[in-house]
Amino acid sequence: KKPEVVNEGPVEITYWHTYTEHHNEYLTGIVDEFNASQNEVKVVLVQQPYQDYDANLLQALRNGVGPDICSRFPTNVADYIDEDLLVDFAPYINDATIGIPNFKENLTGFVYGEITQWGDGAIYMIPNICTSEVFYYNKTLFEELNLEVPKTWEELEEVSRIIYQKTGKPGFGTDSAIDTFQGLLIQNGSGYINAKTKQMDLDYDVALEQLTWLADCIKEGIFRLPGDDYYLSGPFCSGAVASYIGSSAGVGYATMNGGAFEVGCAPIPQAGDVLYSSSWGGGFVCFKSTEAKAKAAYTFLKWFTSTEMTARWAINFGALPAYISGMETEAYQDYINTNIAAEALYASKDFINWLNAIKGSAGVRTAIDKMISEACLNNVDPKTALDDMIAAANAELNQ
Amino acid sequence: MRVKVKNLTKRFGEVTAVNSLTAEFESGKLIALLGPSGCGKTTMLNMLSGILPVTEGQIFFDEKDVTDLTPDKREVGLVFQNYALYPHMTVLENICFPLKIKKVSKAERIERAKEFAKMVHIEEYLNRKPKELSGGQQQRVAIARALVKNPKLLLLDEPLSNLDAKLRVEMREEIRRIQRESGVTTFFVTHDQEEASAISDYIMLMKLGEMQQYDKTRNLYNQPANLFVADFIGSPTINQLHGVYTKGGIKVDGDNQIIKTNHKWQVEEGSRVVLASRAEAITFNDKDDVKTKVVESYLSGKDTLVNLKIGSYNLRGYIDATKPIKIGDNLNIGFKTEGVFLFDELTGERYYE
Amino acid sequence: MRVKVKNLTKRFGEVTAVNSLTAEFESGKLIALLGPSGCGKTTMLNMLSGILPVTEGQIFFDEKDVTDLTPDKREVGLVFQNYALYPHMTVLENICFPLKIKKVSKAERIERAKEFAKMVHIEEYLNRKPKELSGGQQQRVAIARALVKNPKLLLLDEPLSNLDAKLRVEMREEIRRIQRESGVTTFFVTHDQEEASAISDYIMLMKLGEMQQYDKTRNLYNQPANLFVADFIGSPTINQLHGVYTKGGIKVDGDNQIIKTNHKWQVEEGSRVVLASRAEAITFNDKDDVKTKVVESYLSGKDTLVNLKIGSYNLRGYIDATKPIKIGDNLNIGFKTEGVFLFDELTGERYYE
Amino acid sequence: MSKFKRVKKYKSDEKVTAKTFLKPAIYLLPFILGILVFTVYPFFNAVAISFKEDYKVISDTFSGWGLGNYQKIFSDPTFIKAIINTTQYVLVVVSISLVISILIAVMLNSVEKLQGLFQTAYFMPMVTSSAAIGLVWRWLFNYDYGILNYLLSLFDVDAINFLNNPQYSMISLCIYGVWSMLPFTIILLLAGLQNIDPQYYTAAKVDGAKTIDIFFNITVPLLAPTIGLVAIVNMISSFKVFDALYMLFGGKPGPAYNLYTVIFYLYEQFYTKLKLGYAAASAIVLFAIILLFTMVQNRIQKKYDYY
Amino acid sequence: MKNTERNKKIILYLILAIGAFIMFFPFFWMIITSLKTGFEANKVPPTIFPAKATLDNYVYALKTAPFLKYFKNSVIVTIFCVTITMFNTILAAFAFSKMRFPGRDIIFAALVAMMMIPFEMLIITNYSTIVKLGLYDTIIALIIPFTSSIFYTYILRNFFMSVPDSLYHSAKIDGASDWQFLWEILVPIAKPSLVTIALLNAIACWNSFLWSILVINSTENRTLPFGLFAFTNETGIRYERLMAGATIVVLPMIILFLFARKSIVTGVSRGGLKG
Ligand SMILES: Nc1ncnc2c1ncn2[C@@H]1O[C@H](COP(=O)(O)OP(=O)(O)OP(=O)(O)O)[C@@H](O)[C@H]1O
Ligand SMILES: Nc1ncnc2c1ncn2[C@@H]1O[C@H](COP(=O)(O)OP(=O)(O)OP(=O)(O)O)[C@@H](O)[C@H]1O
Ligand SMILES: [Mg+2]
Ligand SMILES: [Mg+2]
Repeated sequence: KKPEVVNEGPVEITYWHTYTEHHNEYLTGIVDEFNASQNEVKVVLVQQPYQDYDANLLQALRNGVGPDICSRFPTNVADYIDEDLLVDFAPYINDATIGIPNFKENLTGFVYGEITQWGDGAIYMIPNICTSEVFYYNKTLFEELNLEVPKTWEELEEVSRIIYQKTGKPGFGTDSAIDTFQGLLIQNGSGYINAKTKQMDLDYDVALEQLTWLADCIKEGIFRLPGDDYYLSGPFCSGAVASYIGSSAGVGYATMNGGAFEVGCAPIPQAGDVLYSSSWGGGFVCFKSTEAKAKAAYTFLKWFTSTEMTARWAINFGALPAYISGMETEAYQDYINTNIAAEALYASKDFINWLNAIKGSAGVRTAIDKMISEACLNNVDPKTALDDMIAAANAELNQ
Repeated sequence: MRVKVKNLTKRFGEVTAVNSLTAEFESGKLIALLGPSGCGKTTMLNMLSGILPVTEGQIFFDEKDVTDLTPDKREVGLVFQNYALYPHMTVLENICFPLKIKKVSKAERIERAKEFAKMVHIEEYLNRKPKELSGGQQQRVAIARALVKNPKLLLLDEPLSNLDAKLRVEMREEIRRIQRESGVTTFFVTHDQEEASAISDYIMLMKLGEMQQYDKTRNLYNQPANLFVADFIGSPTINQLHGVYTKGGIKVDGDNQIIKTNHKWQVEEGSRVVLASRAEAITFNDKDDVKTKVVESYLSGKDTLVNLKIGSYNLRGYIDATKPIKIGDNLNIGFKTEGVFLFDELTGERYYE
Repeated sequence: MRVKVKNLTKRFGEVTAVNSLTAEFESGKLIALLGPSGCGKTTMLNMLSGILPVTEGQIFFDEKDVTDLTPDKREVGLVFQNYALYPHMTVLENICFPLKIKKVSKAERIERAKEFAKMVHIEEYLNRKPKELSGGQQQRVAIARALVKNPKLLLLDEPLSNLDAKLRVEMREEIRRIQRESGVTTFFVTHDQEEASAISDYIMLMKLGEMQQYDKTRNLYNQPANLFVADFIGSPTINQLHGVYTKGGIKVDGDNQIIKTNHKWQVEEGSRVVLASRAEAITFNDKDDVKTKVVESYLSGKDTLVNLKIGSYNLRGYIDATKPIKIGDNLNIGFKTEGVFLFDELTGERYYE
Repeated sequence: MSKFKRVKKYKSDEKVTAKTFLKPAIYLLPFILGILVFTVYPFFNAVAISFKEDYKVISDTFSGWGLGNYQKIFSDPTFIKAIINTTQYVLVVVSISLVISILIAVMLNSVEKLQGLFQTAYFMPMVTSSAAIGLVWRWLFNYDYGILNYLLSLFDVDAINFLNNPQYSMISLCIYGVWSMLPFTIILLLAGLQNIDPQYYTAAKVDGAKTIDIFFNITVPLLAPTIGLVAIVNMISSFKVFDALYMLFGGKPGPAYNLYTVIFYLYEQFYTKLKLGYAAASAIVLFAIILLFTMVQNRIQKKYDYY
Repeated sequence: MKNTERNKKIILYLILAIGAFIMFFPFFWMIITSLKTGFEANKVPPTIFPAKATLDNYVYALKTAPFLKYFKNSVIVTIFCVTITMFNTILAAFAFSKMRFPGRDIIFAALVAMMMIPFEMLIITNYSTIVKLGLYDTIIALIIPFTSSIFYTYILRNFFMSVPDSLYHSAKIDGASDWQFLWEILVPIAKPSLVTIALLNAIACWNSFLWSILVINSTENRTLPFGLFAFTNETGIRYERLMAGATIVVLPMIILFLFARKSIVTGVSRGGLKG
C-alpha cells in the first residue's frame, strides 16, 4: 500500500460487504449517519457480489486494493493471521480512553472465546450481530397431527416418523448436514478439532453412533438432505418436508408459502447436557495498513457495535445482536415478538457456541460433508465413512 | 434414352435464361449445343441434369416425366463448365466417386477409374489433388469422372475448352467412340463449330434462351432456318446483302442492279430482305452479271479469297488463284442455287421457294 | 516493357513445371504461349506475375530484376485461367477494383470500367454478381478487369476459351488492338494455333516445362527447331516418315526406295532419321518418283486430300480435285524444298543443310 | 555471384529476408502485445508458482524452489481421480456433442422454411442466464418430478436419481455438458458450412450421391477443418469443466464428492484452501494433458488440410 | 416417390423442432420464472405456467439496481471490446492464414497451446498486472485484457484459410497491398464468419462478470451483469427476481442476434472461380 499522505480532513476507510436489497439500503443509511456524525473518519461503503466473494477479497488483498474493514468468519481469520494481515483490536478495546468497557462480558454466548481463539489475548474480530440455525416447522400440520415441537433429537425422530407414516413425506431435513453433525457431536460430549495438535479430537463412538443414526433416518425416509434443492425452504413451503433446520436469516424464504400453512420456529433440538447451537456470526476485521486507518476503523466499529446500533442492525437483519446490552434494548425486545426466527434465536442465545477455526478447518467441513453423503447416499458403511473422514480431516489440518 | 422437353423455361428473377423450349432428342445421338455466350446452354444442361429446378415446362426421359426428379435419380454424367472437382479427393478418388456411390467394389472401381484416367492421359496424376493440376488436366479429370459411370445421359459443358488442338481432337474422338459404343444420348456444349460438326449427329442452336434450329449438322449449314443461324454457322461468315425485293430480284442498298438468282422466293414485292450467300456459292463465270468491285484479296491455298463491294455491302468469294486479281478491279459474279438464301430483314425469317 | 527470364525454374516438390527457361521478350510484342496441356504455361505466367515465387532463376522487366517483387508492385494484368473474380462484388465493382486500388476517382473509374465492359459486351450485367453470369460472361469480366488498368505487362491465360467463334474473333481483335495501341508487352496462352498465329508477333512453344522454340509466328511453321515443334504446329499434322539415312537419301522403314530431296542435310550415313513434310509440300508432278499407294481420299474444297502409304507410314497431301483418284491407286510424289525437314529420330533435333 | 544465390528458402520457394518477418510482425503487433501481457506472462508466472514451495497467496512469499507441489498433488488420490473424471468427461462429451452438432448443423443448413426460427432457438442458450439453465436442468433431472424420469417411466424404466445418486451423477453431468456445448458448436459449424461451395453438392448429386453419401463424402470432409477446430476448442474447454459441475451440484463436485475435475480441484485448492502452489501445479498438469490430446488430434487433422 | 421425399422432410423438421425445443426451453423457463411470484418460483414441483403472471419482479429489478448506468457501461465496454478485438483478431488471423513466414505454424501452435491454461490461473497474474498498470477500477480494465483473443483468432484463421488463395493472388495482381486485400476482399467475403465471431465475442463481453467483479469496485464503472448480484446473498437466491434481471440483461443480446442472424446465415456463396 502507498504510504498515507498526512492530509487534512477525515481518514477514509473502505468497507466491503455483500448485503443486497434492504440490507444494503439500511447499511448505507447507517454509514451515512456515521459519516455525518463526525468528521475524523469517512467510511466508504463498497458493495461486492456474494458470489466468489472470498476469492475477490483475496485477490484484492493480494494486490493491495482490498478494503480496510469487512465482515469475515473465523475460518477466514485463521488464514489471514497466517499471512499476518489483520489488525489486533485488543489495544484499542482495552485502552482506557477510547476502549470499550465490559467488552467481554457484554458479548453473548461464547462469542468472546471465538474471537480470541488465536491466543495472545489478541482480538482480531469485532462482532456485531450473529445468527444461528433454527428449527422451522409446519405449525398447521403439527397441530393437525397433534405433535409437540421436538426439543431433543429423539423426539425429532419420533415426530418425523409419525409425519412420514401419515403423509408419506419426510418429517425433517437439514440445510447443512455438516452443522447438524457438528452439533450432534458437541451436544453428545465429543470434541472437534484440537487447535494445538492440529488433529481431529473426536469421541469416535459418539461420532459413529450419530452418523449411523443420521444415515438410518435418511435411509428410512423420515429425514432428508436438501439434495438438488440446495435449500429446504422450497420443499418446506410446498409441503414436501414438514420441518427443517436452516439459518435464522432465511426466515423470509421459510415463510414464503403463499399462506398455505402457518410456520413455526424453535431452537434446534438438543441431545443432553451440552447445549449447543453453532455460531454463524462472524465479525469485523481490519486489514493492516496505517495506524491512522486502524484507528479510524476502530472508531467506526465501536460506533457501529454500540448498544443502539447493534440492536438496530440486528432488527434490520433479522439476527441477534452480539451484545447483551443490545438484546435488552426495548426496540429489540419488541422486535422478537414479531419475528419467529428472532424469537427462536433469542431463546438459543445462551448456548450459541463456536468451534475451533484453524488453517484447514474448511477442509474438515468438506470431509464431514463427504462422509455424510457417502454414508447416506452411497450406501457406504458408516464406520468406513467415518474413518475416511478422520484421515482426510487430519491430512487437511496437518498441511 | 430419348429426351423430350416441353415448354422448358428457366427464369432467374428478371432474366430469362431459357425460354419455352420444346424439342425431342432421339436416343443414342450426340447433340451439339451451340450458341453465343450467355444464350442458355449451361442452363439447359443444368435443367436436364436436375441441378436447376425448371421454372416452367417438363422434361421427359423416354416416356417418363423426370421434371421433379432429383439429380441423383437421373443417372446423368455431367462435365461442369468449371469442372467442380472435389478438392479434398485425389484424382483417383474423384474419378472413383460415382462408382463408390453405386457401390461398385473397390478393386473394380479403381480398375475402371484407371482405365478412364489413361484414356484422358492423366494416369500419372492419380494421387494428386485437383489444385496440383493444370487447367487442362483438371478438365480431363472431370471428363473421366463423367464417363466412368456409364450414364444414361451424358452432358458435356465445353469439356475440351482448355485442351490443346491435338489433345482436343483425340479427346473428342474418344468421347465420340464411347458415345457410339454405349449408345448414350449425349449433349455437348461447344463454341467450336468445327468440333460440333466433326462429332455431332445433330446441332441445336440457341440464342437468348430460344432454340433457333435443331437439325442434322449439315442442314444447319445448308438449310438455315433463319438469318441468325445462317450468320452464326460457317466460316467465313455468310455474305449478307440488304435490300428491297423488287421485280423478282433484289435491289441492294446503295446499288442500282437488280440481282436475280435462279430461286423462286415466296416473297412480296417491296419487302426488305437480306440475300445471304456462302462464300463458295459465289461464281465467277463468264455469264455472271452482277457487277462488283474488288476491295481486298488474300491468297488462301489454291484459291484467292476476294472481298468484293456491292452497294454498301461487302461480299467474300473464292476465285481461282491463277486468275490475276487487283484491288479496284471490277468483277462480275453470280450466285449458285445451293448456299444462297433469302431472309426477311426485320424478323430474320427465311423465305422458301 | 522488355521481359527477360534467366534459368527460370519452378518445381512443385518432385514435379518440375518449368525447367531452366532462358529467353528475352521484346517490348511491345504479343507473344503467344503454346504447348500441350500441363506443359507449364500457367506456371510461367504466374511466375511472371509474381504470384508464384521462382525456385531458381531470375526475371527482369526492362533492366530491373523483379524476381523478388510481389505481384502488387509489378503492374501486370492477368486473366486467370479460372477467372478468380471477386464473388462479393458486382461485375462493375470487379472491373473497377484495380482502379480503386490505384485511387482513380470514382467517376472516372466507373466510366473506364463501363467502357471496357462495353468492349467485351457485358454492359448489361454490370450489377450482377459473378455467380449470376454464364461461363463466357465471367471470362469476359476477367478480361475487362485485366485490361482496364493499363498494365505494363499483360498476361492472358486462355482468355477466350469459353467464347463462341464470332465473339472470340472479335475479342481477340480487340485485345490485339489495345495491345497495339498501348504497346503493352503481352503474353497470351492459347491452345488454338489459328488464334495464336492470327494475333501474335511471336510464339513460344513449350513442352514439359522446357522451351522448344521462341520465334516469329510463321517461323515456327516454316522453320521448326525440332520434331516436336514441327509436329505440334500445323493442321493437318506434319507427315512423318521414319527411316535410315542411306546413300544421300532416306530409306523409309518397310519400303525399299531411297527418297532423295533437293536438300543437302548435314547428317551421317546410317543415322535413324525422320523425314517430316507438310501436306502442301507434297508434289504430284510428272517427274516425281517416290512411289506411294492411295489409302484414303477426301474432297476438301477445290482439292482432294489424299492419304498415301509409303512403307509403314502414312502421308497426306493435296492433289487437284480434277484429278481422278481411286483408293489403291499407285501415285508418284515428290517433295518441295520448303516445308520439308529432317530430324534425328531419337533426339528430335533438326538437321540443317 | 552471391547475388544469384538464394540463401534460404521457405515453403514453395519463398525467399526469406528480413521483410518476410517484418510485415507479419506489423500485423501481429497489437495481438501479440496483448497476448504477451495477458496470456504468456501469466502463463509463465503460473509455471513459476507451481515450483514455489510453501507459497503464500496474499503476501506472495515462498520458502524455496522445488517439485513439492507436484509431489503433493500426485500423491493426492483426489487429484488422480480428478484427472480420470475429467478425461472421461472430455471423451464422452466432446465426441457426442460433435456428432449431434454436425447432424443438427447440416439439417439446419438444409431446411429453407423456419430456418430463422430454428436458429434462434438453437442459439438461445448462449444468452440465457446460467442460473436459469441450472434451475431447469435440476428440474429436468429431479428424481420425483423431473421430466427425464417421466420419460423413462413411459418406457417402464425405474426412476433414476440423476443428481443425488453418485452412480448416475457422471451421466447427468455429461448430458448437461453435451447440451451446453451444442449452441456454440452448431453456430461455428453452420458458419463453416457457409464456406463450402455448393457446387460440390451439386456435382455429387449428379454423380448419383444420396443425402447420406453427400454427408459423408462431401460435407464432412469439406467441413473437416471446422470440425477439427471445434473439436480442439471444445476439448480444451471441456477439459476445463467446472461451471457445469457447479451448476448441477450446487457447488459440490458431485453428490458424494465423487466428481472432482481438475479445475474443481484447482478451484478448491486456491479459493477455499489458499494453496496457490497446488493450484498452479494442477493447472500445469492439466495444460500438459490437453496439449497431449490436441497434438494427437492435430495429427489426425493434418490429413484433412487441403486448403 | 414424392411421398418419401415429403416424409423425409417431415422427419427432418420434426427432429429439428424437438432439438429446438430442448435448446429453447431454459430460455423459456427464464421468462416464465420471471413472471412468477416468489412462492410459485420456489414451488416444488414447479409449475410450468404461472397461476397469475406478474410484472412485479421486473419493477423490482429495475428499482433495485441502477440498470441504466450499468447498461451504459456495458454498451461502452462491449463496443470497445468487440471493435478492438475484431481488429486485432482480423489482423492476426490474416497474418496466420494468408501471409507466409517461417515459423508461422509453430508460433500459432504455441499460441493455441496457451488456450489450454485454465483461466483461473491467468486471472491471478492479470489482476496484479491491471493494478500495476494503474487500471484498477477503470473501464479500461474491463476491455484490454480481452482484446487479444487466441480463441477468436483461431476460429477466424480457420475461416480465412478457406478463402481460396487465387483471390489473394487476383487482388495482388490488381495492385492491392496486403492491407487492401484484407479489407476489400477477405473481410467482405468472410463476413458471415466475422459476424459470428463478433456476436460470440459481444455475448462474452456483455456477460463477463467474473472479471468485472474482480477489477471494478465503484458503482460508476460497473456493468449490467453486476445488477444480477442484487438477487443473490448469503441467505439464498430470489430466482424470480434474478430471472427478471437476467431477462433484462440479455435482451440487447437477443436483439443483436436477431439482427446479425441474417448475415451469419446468408454467406457469400462462391462463384466467379473456376476449377
Ligand atoms: N501445385 C502444384 N503441385 C504439383 N504440381 C503442379 C502444381 N501446379 C501445377 N503442377 C504441375 O505442373 C505442370 C505445369 O502446370 P501448368 O498449370 O503450368 O500447365 P499449363 O501449361 O498451364 O497446362 P494447361 O494448358 O492444362 O492449363 C503440370 O503438369 C501440373 O500438373
Ligand atoms: N444465377 C443467375 N442469376 C441471374 N442470371 C443468370 C444466372 N445464371 C445464369 N444467368 C444468365 O442466364 C443466361 C444464360 O446463362 P448460361 O450459363 O446458360 O449461358 P451459356 O449459354 O452457358 O453461356 P457460356 O457459353 O458463356 O457459358 C446468361 O445471360 C446469364 O447471365
Ligand atoms: Mg455456360
Ligand atoms: Mg494452364
